[in-house]
Amino acid sequence: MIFAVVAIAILVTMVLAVIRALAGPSIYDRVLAVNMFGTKTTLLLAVVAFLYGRADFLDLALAYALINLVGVLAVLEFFESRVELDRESPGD
Amino acid sequence: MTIVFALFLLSLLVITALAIVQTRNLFVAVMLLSIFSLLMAANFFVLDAADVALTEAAVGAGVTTVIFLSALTLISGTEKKAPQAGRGVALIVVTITTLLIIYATFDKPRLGDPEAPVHQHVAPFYIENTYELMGFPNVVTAVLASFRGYDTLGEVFVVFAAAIGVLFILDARTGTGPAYGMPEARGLKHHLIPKAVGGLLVPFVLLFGLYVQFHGEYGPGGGFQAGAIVATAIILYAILEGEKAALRAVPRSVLMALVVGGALLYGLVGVVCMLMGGDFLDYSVLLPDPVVGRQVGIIIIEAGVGMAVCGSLLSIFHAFASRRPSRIDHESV
Amino acid sequence: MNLYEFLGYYNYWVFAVLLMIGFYAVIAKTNLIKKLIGLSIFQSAVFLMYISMDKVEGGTAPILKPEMTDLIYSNPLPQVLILTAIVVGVATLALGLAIVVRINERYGSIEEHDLLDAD
Amino acid sequence: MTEVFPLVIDFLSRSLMLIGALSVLIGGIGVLRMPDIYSRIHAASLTDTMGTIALFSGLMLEAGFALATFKLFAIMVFLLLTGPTATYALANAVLESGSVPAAAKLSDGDDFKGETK
Repeated sequence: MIFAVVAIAILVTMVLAVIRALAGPSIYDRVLAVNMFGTKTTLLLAVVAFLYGRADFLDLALAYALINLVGVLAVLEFFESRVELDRESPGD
Repeated sequence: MTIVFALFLLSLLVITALAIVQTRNLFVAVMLLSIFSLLMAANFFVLDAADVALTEAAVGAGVTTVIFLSALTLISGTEKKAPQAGRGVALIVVTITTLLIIYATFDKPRLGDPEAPVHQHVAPFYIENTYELMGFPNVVTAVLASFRGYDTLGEVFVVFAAAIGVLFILDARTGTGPAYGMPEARGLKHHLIPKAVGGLLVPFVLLFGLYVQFHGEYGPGGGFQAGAIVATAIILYAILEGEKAALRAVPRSVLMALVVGGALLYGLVGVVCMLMGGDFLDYSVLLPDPVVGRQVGIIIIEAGVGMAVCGSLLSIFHAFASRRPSRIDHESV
Repeated sequence: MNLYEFLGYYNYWVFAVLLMIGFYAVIAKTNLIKKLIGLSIFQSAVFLMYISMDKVEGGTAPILKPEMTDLIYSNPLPQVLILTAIVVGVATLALGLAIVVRINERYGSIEEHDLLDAD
Repeated sequence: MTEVFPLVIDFLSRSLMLIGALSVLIGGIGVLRMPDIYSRIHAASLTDTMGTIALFSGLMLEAGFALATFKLFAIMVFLLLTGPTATYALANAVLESGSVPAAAKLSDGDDFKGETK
């Protein structure tokens, strides 16, 4: 029962994060929402593993905990290279 | 409970997909696509597909986003306003087809029906016999590597062919073509905190990749997932330290050896099985004890799959990420 | 047909809607990257349908627990098909992106009507 | 004593999980309702840390002493490492893009003064 309550709280938070990702307004708001969504997915997977009584499936949550940072850092690096490019070719 | 999850997650999936199609900024579309992938993985997990969810997590969270972003670096990031003609027709076609498919779904058995035809055919055989024949509990790995070994061999060769295709199309085989002179090492050089924490994370991601590779018989995992996770670790290193450092750590020749060696290893195991008197990819003849023979065969071909997938994804990443954006003069074409 | 049975089809409806959202992006959008994104949504919809079919009521993931004899397991076969398809999907997506990058270098645009004008 | 102990553990784990769920929810509301990007980052990262610690401690108590506990601990540590790093990198990128925190506009004698969004 408690797992179901926690899972639903996390699901509602995911809905809120998606609303923020869709609303923007700036690109950074969207990055924040994506990052937050990743953390919430990790939490949800951990809770659902317990809800289903298969605690050996925590590997999935572990995978997300490790890999989530890659996306955010890639996005920020993309921004930097973009700024550099625009500096190199100002007419574009 | 599954229904509650489905209502939340699937509705979010539809909303996100609509937003992806609607936005003009391709960069925003790629970020929403990573949310889409997270939702997809959560859905797979809720629907009892732990292995598939792990694959989606390993591929969707890191590799897809990074490949899309590095391709977008080479291309303009916004979508131009398109002429409106044809959009109405497309909308009508799409709406009618959607309604037709929804009408057709009422002939399908509802979600979770144990009497559905799909559960009557070979699946009970796999579930009943895996433990006896293979001696390990993960049915998905058993089906992937042994019962349907031909299929997986074909998939590995598709990945192999796609990677070779990307390298040829982008002319990135040696990384010395005119499009590949890197002016200086990029990377998050001056961001101390991400660099320190990310650097700390790389060995753990690698370790987790190896765990997934060799624990795939007992829990969710296997060569496909492990290959993607190891590739993600190297990609993280490339983001932190720059392309050049990553290519020094894992040079192109090693990547090529991984791609070719992995695919060959898989095929060779099949040939060795034939030479020892069995059928192609019938691992039971490899050792005197058929169960141990199958286990050894599966470990070897999973290693081949892992090598091929890791090498392919990393070659693809390098082909995109180390390419210089060449902006030709539009008028002269 | 009670509510529970009715909602049992929700997965398939979402499959249909997602499939057609992806299809719409492929036929109505002129930007080539957008077409590729639409294609990957289309692909994900198919994945979702296969995985929806593997679910068995009250079942659990097909990783056996021999010490518990009364467990029902979901169908492993669709999972195997989709597991490989996800990785193949990324590889083929990269192939498409490579072609788009080359088109952009040759024509300076990835908009369909620009390309048609240039030819 | 032996009968009371599991009850106490159960109560503790449940209340920890509820606290975790609550702070996660508050973080979601904060990200939606806060006026500017800096306060949104603030809302998201603080509740992430709190929610992660509370939720995973609760789950660990629930799991007892098993392999799952070790995995939960590992997930918690990695989340606590990567979450703040990601938010730091993000906040840094926002600051470099030239956006000014709303609070800095109100106080005078600040470096940010005069720059507006």
